[in-house]
This record gives sequence, structure tokens and C-alpha cells, in this order.
Amino acid sequence: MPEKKLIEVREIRDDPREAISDVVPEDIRHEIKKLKPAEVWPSQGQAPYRQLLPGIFQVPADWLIAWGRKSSLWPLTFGLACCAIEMISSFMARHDLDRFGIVPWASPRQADVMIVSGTVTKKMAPAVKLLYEQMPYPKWVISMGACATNGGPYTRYDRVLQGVDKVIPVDVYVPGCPPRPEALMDAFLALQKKIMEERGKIGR
Amino acid sequence: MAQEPSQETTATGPALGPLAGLFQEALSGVQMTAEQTAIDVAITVRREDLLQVMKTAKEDERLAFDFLRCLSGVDHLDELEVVYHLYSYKLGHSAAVKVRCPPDDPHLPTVSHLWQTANWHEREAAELFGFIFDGHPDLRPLLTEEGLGYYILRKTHPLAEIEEWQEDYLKAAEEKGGE
Amino acid sequence: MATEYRVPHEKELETIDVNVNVGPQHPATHGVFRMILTVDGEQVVDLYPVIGYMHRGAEKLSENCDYRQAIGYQDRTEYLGQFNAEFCYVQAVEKLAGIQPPERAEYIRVILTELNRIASHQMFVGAFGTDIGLFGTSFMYSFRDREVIQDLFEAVTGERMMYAYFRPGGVAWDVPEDFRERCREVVAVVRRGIDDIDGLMTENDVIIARCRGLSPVTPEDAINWGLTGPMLRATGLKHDLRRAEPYSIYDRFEFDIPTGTQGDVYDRYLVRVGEMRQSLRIAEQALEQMPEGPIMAEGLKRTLRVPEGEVYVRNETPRGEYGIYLVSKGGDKPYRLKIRSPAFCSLSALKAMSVGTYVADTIINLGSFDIVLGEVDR
Amino acid sequence: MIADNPWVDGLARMGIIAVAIPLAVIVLTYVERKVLGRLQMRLGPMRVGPYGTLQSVADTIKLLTKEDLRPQTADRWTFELAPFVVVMPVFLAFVTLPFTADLFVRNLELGLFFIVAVSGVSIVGFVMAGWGSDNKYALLGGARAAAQLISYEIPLVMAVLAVAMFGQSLNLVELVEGQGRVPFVVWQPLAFLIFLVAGLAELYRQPFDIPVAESEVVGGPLVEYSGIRWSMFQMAEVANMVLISVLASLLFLGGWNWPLGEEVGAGLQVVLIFVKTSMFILVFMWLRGTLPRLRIDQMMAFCWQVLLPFAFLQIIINGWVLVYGWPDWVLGVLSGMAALAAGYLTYRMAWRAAEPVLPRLHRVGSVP
Repeated sequence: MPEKKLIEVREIRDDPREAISDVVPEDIRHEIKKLKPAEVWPSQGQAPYRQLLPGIFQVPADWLIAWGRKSSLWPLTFGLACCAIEMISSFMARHDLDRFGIVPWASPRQADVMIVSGTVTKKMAPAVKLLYEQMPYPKWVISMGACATNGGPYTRYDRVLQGVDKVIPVDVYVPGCPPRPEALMDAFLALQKKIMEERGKIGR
Repeated sequence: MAQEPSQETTATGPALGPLAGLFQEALSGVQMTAEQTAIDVAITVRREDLLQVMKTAKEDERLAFDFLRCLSGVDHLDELEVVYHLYSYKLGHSAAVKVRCPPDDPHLPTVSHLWQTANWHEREAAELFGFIFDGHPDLRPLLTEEGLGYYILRKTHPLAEIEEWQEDYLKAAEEKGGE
Repeated sequence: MATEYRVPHEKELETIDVNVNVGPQHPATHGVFRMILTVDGEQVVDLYPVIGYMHRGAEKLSENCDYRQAIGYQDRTEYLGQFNAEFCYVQAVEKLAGIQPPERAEYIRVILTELNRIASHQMFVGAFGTDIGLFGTSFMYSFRDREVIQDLFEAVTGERMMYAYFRPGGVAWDVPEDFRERCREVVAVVRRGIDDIDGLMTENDVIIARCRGLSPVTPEDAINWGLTGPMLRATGLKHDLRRAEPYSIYDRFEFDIPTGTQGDVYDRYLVRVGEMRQSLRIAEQALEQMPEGPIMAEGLKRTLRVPEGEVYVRNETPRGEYGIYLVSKGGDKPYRLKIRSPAFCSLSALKAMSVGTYVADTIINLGSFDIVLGEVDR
Repeated sequence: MIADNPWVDGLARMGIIAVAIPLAVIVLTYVERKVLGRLQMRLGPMRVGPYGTLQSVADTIKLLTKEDLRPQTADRWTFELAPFVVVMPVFLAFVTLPFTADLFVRNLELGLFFIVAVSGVSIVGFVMAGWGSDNKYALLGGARAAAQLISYEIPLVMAVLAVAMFGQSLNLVELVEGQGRVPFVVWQPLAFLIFLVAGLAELYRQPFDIPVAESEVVGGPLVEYSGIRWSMFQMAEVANMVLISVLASLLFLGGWNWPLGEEVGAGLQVVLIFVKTSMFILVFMWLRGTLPRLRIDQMMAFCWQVLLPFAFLQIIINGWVLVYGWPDWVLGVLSGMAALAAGYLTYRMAWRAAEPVLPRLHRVGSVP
């Protein structure tokens, strides 16, 4: 019965229009499970590798690993609004964040830093949170511009989230509307400083 | 090259452009009022006549409005208004058609079958002002989430309150942690 | 080409379509646009666009601002062609309030607007090249020139992006003394830069093989779908608001309107590159004609009060017809401000233009729209 | 010979290879970023170490200490083993690859055959990664990778076969020694071009980066991988680039020979092979910076409609020349003419006014 089979095919196919009803569709909302046991990573103020290394190697290992992490911060390609243009500018030839070893990656799995560049609306917030959760540890967040920090000029509108820190933890706030590329660069340097200061403890 | 369109006048001296007359000619049986805005002629029609007016505006030889520029909703508190800005690539003239409806019965006929671009414009107006465009193929919200329950761009909807600053949050968290 | 329909054989391998979610975070969506592709292998059979991830109420907030304060929201709405949006807004206020800006202000506005158009198209060229697979090289080349333009804007307005420099009645302050010389330098640099982009992309065989003949559009369809600007001109219709309904002082300049032939992706690209050259011509002419004199209309109050009325002002911005529908009921705040955004209207045609192409084609098709999400969602 | 015992000797040589490949990958990653930076009018890495030389070291440290995620819905073993399946063939192929006349692990009699056979395995790894990730992008990318890598394997093998026919051997050292002063590229330019293009496609780099296209499928099969597993894919890619470059310089550019003399000292041999290999690597990087991506159907059409027929043509020409004992220059002329024809055909294909792509809604299995 070929006709019947045709209808079956139609039924199996999930209608994209139905998937819209929720903010985040089912097909990108799978649970993320860490490979390591959950109690290893969020250790008590200590990075997990410290529990494996003998004491004498811990200090150099802290320094080396923190140095590696701060020297290759890969941000997530994630333009939200106007600030995204300045973010792109800072990756371009004039400002060239690649000098610091900062190259953008499109997949959250390979990213270390999330630059929230622009207004986060309430419709977008679940997606931002999901992207943050998809990033592997250790991970950092830079809130770029006034909109991401507290809503900026749009803070009094109904559908705008008043600051991305209501959804995900933020490490560095960059002021400005939009911040100049130099300001973003400064944020990266501040983040590098923070990583060096937090060495041995990262593994939140 | 071309000079400013002849119907253009300053806001101080509104002289009715020739388009108003064309509308009267083409739609003889329809009750309408014409006024001159700063650039275009604006025709106000009743909502029962809207579909006929739009159909004529698109298909009549003298009007030939083949392009719907913009569709805006306006909340006049006592009435809701939809303004259709039309343009004719063929004849190079433009006009606005206005239609009003009461806020508690915001039903209007759709024009998305005449101009496909009206599809999204009507969806947007419907979700932000609460219009119901009868005959629209898919009137679900476009810009906001579904099931919001209120219409943001209506004048009665207030702006959001500014939430507490993060500093306050941090202080509160510290106090909690300290206790 | 529609393949002939046949009923699948009983034992034939049965296939189902897969939904692929693209966005809101995806390198090819230029922001926070999302589309759900239903693909049959590599071919797109259905597409559902989702917008509104950046709906942040520029219209509502402008209605609660002073007439001059609302300029800032125009910048942030059209964040690639900021001057274009500001221009449209201040014209709307001027039309309603009956203000006539002085000559010099008009010329400054035209020069900056045209340079801003180039900057926006540079962004398009860069993003388009990345969509099509260039490893950032097109971006680097176009941003080299974009930075030069932005430097000029910074010297004039003090900001790199959100200028808020045009005011109802003129411009905020006069341009620097060496404006003419700097502008000429910028024009020369940008002209060389466009030649570089030509060499990198326009005659690239791979780009031609990818883009030519991809999702062509007829003028009738384009008008029906509400496409404006370069998208419309690519179909061969010679329609530019700067010519068709000349606003400001655009009737004083000589420029051509670049058009395509069949409205495909390659034509849209070519039209934009052609427009960059025309904008340079306009800017050069305006520089030569620019008079000395006041830059602000006289007799303006500190708080601008606009008489009752309404106006729909439309400008030709990099993406097409940008319209401001401004309703005033007297007082110092706009009663209603509606932004007719060109990218919003073009995007509504995305489904019709993409169904039947390959996944990779859909991506560059979307890239050729040159959407700005701030303007789509407002 | 490093040691007298063949086992100790072999293990020592393998150890050198196992250390040298990751080191070469680290260096090449840095070089690639620098070269691409220069192509794009910027500096590239500058801050980490002098002139950014420690950049890839820092990247490696970071990737090794990064969390290794696996999506909950992923197919566990397929997902976790895929990087190894991709990396292992590359290391295996290096086992028989001679760098100079006596710098190799083992010189197999069927060395060329071994390399071709082993490097075909990595396709399985991509399909595993694409399937196991439970991600639509990865699935699309895996399917694309399977289609592309299998298709381009055939012209690659054909080009290699042409060389083996002409060189009368499958032993790489013998093939290189047989070239002497005049490298094979002079006699078989067509095979050289086909090898280069197919090799580029095997590396899935621009313009053939369709499986991992960033603006379409966001890294394809690699999209769900993080940390060390992802870096294994990267290592496989760069090591593969070295493999193809070394192979190209061995098979077509005469390896450690040069036109100026028959007897080449060991030091000069290393320099020669290094220069020739670097040349190919730089060409690959240059192409990456300047060429956009092809569409999948164009890429497949190019393989099956241009590369494969011309590869067969090269083999037929070789057969004529060998059977009838014609002089070598006939082969060179015929192959050169065929190469020009192939180039012209490719040019025509690109410039041909494409037919408008019309919506094709009626498909097999859809409701009419």
C-alpha cells in the first residue's frame, strides 16, 4: 500500500511550526553530561589536577596551566546586537586580537570565553544560558557593553533582560555603548590577570 | 533631475493633492475622508470598506498601488488605527490609507493576499497592538514569545520598572551568606 | 527542475526529512536570527524563520523620549547605517515641525550618509565572503577601509558607532577644519579598497560558480514581497528613492543607479559593490559644492515641540527603503514612531527564495540579504 | 641504522616519529596562523613568547586541560573512539614514509600501496564522529565527509597509480631514486595536478572544506568535540597535510634529488625534502586564505566529471607509452596537453552561466 506509506512519512516528520512554540526547541535542548564525576570538577577551591599531582609539582603546574589558559582564550562567535560590530572590529586587522592568541570559534564546545555582545532579550536568554552550559570548563564570560551589563538604553522595555548576569555568571564587565575595541582588549587583559590570580583554583 | 512631488506641501498649509480626487473617482460609493499630511495624502475609510478600497487601490489603473510600503498600528487610546502606506512603482505616487477600529473589537480584514509583504507586517501589528486580521494565514506572534497576554505597544502598557541594581543583589547575597 | 513524481517501491529505502536548527547562535545568521530548515539530504524543502531575539522596543522607548533623545535609538536600531537612520528620523521631525535646515548642514549630512552607506556595504562584503567560505580574508580587507571611514566619523562626531550627530534643524556641531582634506583621503583609500575587493571576490571563479543563477527573483515578485534597495535593483528595476522621490538635496548630484539583470545572489553582490562607487561619487560632488555657513536652523527652542500631525518619511538606506512613520499630538514627545525596516520586509521573503536550494545556498542567500537584526526586530 | 637489533632500531625510529609528528603539528599550527595573518594584513600571534612562538604550546596546554565533554545522547563508544580512528592512520602512514634515502622507519616494498590503503581508514572516523555526536550538524558533516573523502580517494589513487606505472615500483625509495635528475612532474603534469587537487580535498581544506564548513555546519563532525579529542582531530588534519605534502614532493618533485647532480649528501637531502614539502604546505595555506568554498554538488561533479576521466586518461597515456616504448617526452607532451584541457574545462565549468535553481518540491516520498 504505497499511499499509506506516504502518509506515514508525513506523520514521522516533525513539523517545524510546532517546534516554535517553545523558546528553545527540543532539538537543541539535550542534557549535557560531564564525563568526569560531578564532584571532581566543582572541587573545594582546588583544580582537579592538584589532587593527582605530588606537592612539589603543584606550583609549577598551576602556573603552566594558568599560563596556557590565559594565552589561548578562544571566544565564542556570538554577536547579539550593535556591540557585535565592535567585537568583529576588534578581531580585524587594525586591532587584531589574534596577537593575544584570541581566535573566535563557532562551536561552544571549543570555546573558552563567551562575549555577550549586546542586549539580551527574554526570548534570547534561554539560548544564552544553553550556550553557556554547552561550553566546557573552565569557561569565562565577558559582558560587553551597557546592554549586556544592565539593559543599557533598553532597560525599561518589557522584553529586555536587565543584565545578562541574571542568567549566567559574568567575569568581566566592559562599559560603553558600544565599547571601543580597545576596551574589549582591555577586558581580555583583565581576564588574563584574573586567570593568573585564580590559578590552582579554576575548575568551578 | 525630478523636482519634489507636487502634492508635497509644508505642514502649515495642507492643500489636498490630486490623489484624493483619484480615490474619490475610483471608489465612488465608499465613504471616505481625505487629509493632507506633510508628504502624502491620507485617506480614512471605514473598516467595512477596507477590503474593497485596498483591492481597488491595487487593481485600478489610475491608482495602481502595487507596493505596500508599511503597515503601522497606532493606539489612539479610544480607538486603534492601522495605517497602510502605499506606493505605485508604475505611476510613482504614494498615499496612506487609514482605518480605525475600537480597542475591544480589533477585527480587521487582512490584505496579505493582495501584497505578500503584508503578512509579517500584520503579524507584528497583531502581536504588539492586539489586532485580529481576519483571513490571515498564520497570525502567531513574530517578535515576542507566544502567550504573552498583553500588547506591549499599546499606550496603556507601562514601561518596565528598573530592577534592583546588581550591587543590591550582591549585598543581599552577602547578608544571607553571613547569617 | 521538478523531477517526475513516482510512488516509492515497497523495498526502496525510505527517507525522512530532518529538521536542522540554524541559530540563534550560528556564524552565518549575522546576529540572532534563527531558521529551522527541513532538509532532504542536502536540499532544503522547508524553512521557518524565527525573529524577535533582539526585539528591544526602540519604538516604544522612543515614544517616551524627547524628540532629540530618540535619535539615539535610531542609531542603535540601524547599527550599520547609523547616519542613514538618523537622517530619516530628523527629516521626519523637520517635516512635522516645519524646520528648514541650512545648506551646509544638508551637505554635511549627505557626505556622512553616503560614507556610512559604504561602511555598511563593506560589512556586507566581508560577511558575505565569510558565508561563502573565505577564511576571514574578505572581512579583513573590507574592515581595513571601514576603519578609515570610522576614523573620520569619530573625528566628526566623537563616537565610533552611535553618532547621534544629526539633529532636527541641522547637525550637532560643525565638522573639523580639515574635513575636506580628510574626506578626500578617505575617498581615495576606499576607492582603492573596492578595487581590492573586486580582485578578491568579484572575479573569483568559485564565487561565480556558487552565486550566479542562485535564487533569481523577478521584479514583480520583488515588489510583491516588499523587497527594496539593492535587492530590488538586482532584479533589474531601476528604482532608487534618491532619484524617484528626491529628498534633502539629492537632486543636485549626478550618480548612476547600478542594477542587475536576473536578481540572483551575484547580482545583489554586484549592485552593492556598484553602489559603493556611486556613493563615493556623490560624496565627492557634495564635498566640492559644500558651502560655508551656519549648521543649525535658527530659532529652535531648547525643548523641541512639534505641532500635531503625521508624516511618513522614507530614505534609501544601505538595505533599502527605511521609513519613519511619526505621529505627533503636540508636545515634546513623539506620540507614535514606527520604523519601516527594509531588512524585516526582505526577510519575510526568505522562505520563498530559499526552498529548493541546497543548505549551503540557503546560507549565502541569507547572507546576500544583508540583514541587520537590530533593524529587523527593532 | 640506529641500533643493531632490528626491533630496537624499529622502536627507536617509531619513537622519533611519534615525537616528531606532534612537534611538527605544533610548529605548523603556529606557522599557519602567522601566514594567514600576513595574508590578511595583520600580525598573527605576537604576545605569547617572542613573536608569538609559544602560541601553539599554550593552545596545547589549554586543550589538554580542558573538560572533555560528551553529550548525554551521544553514542558513547562511537563518539569516544572516533578521534583515534582519525589519528591512527596518519601515524601508520608515516611509518613507511621516507624523508631521505635512509631516514624512515621501515621501507616497505609495497609502501605506496600501504599509505593509500591505510589513509582510507580515516574516513570511517569521520563517519563515526558524525553519527556518534547525535547532532544534526555533525550528521550532515559526516555524510558530507563520507561522500567527499571516498570520492576523492579514487582520483588520488589513480594519480598515484600513474606514477607507480611509470616508476615501475611501489617502493617509495625506489620511486624517488628512479626519478634522478628529472622529476616525474615534467613527464606527468596531469597526474601531478590531479594528485594536488585530490590531496587538497582529502585534507578537507579550502576550497574543499565542505564537511567542516564553519558557516554552514559549524565544524561538521567536530562540532560536539571539546578539549583533547578535538585537538586530536586538529592534529590529524595538520599531520595529514604534512603527509600529502611529503608524498607529493617524493612522487612528483624527486624527493631528495635535484637537477644539479646525482649524488646528494645526507644533509642536503634533508634540506631538499624540507624545502619541497614546505612549498606545498605554504601553497595549501595560501589557498586557505584566498579561496571560498565550493558547493557539495559542484565538488562531486568536479571529481567525477573532470578529475576521474582525466586520471584514467593519464593512465591510458602511460600505458601507450610503456607498451609501445615511446620516448619520455611524448608522455610529457601528451600529459601536458591533457592538463591544459583539464584546466580549460574547469574554467568553463565555473564560468558557465548556471541554470536558475528552481524550487523542487515534488520529491520521491513526498505528498504531491
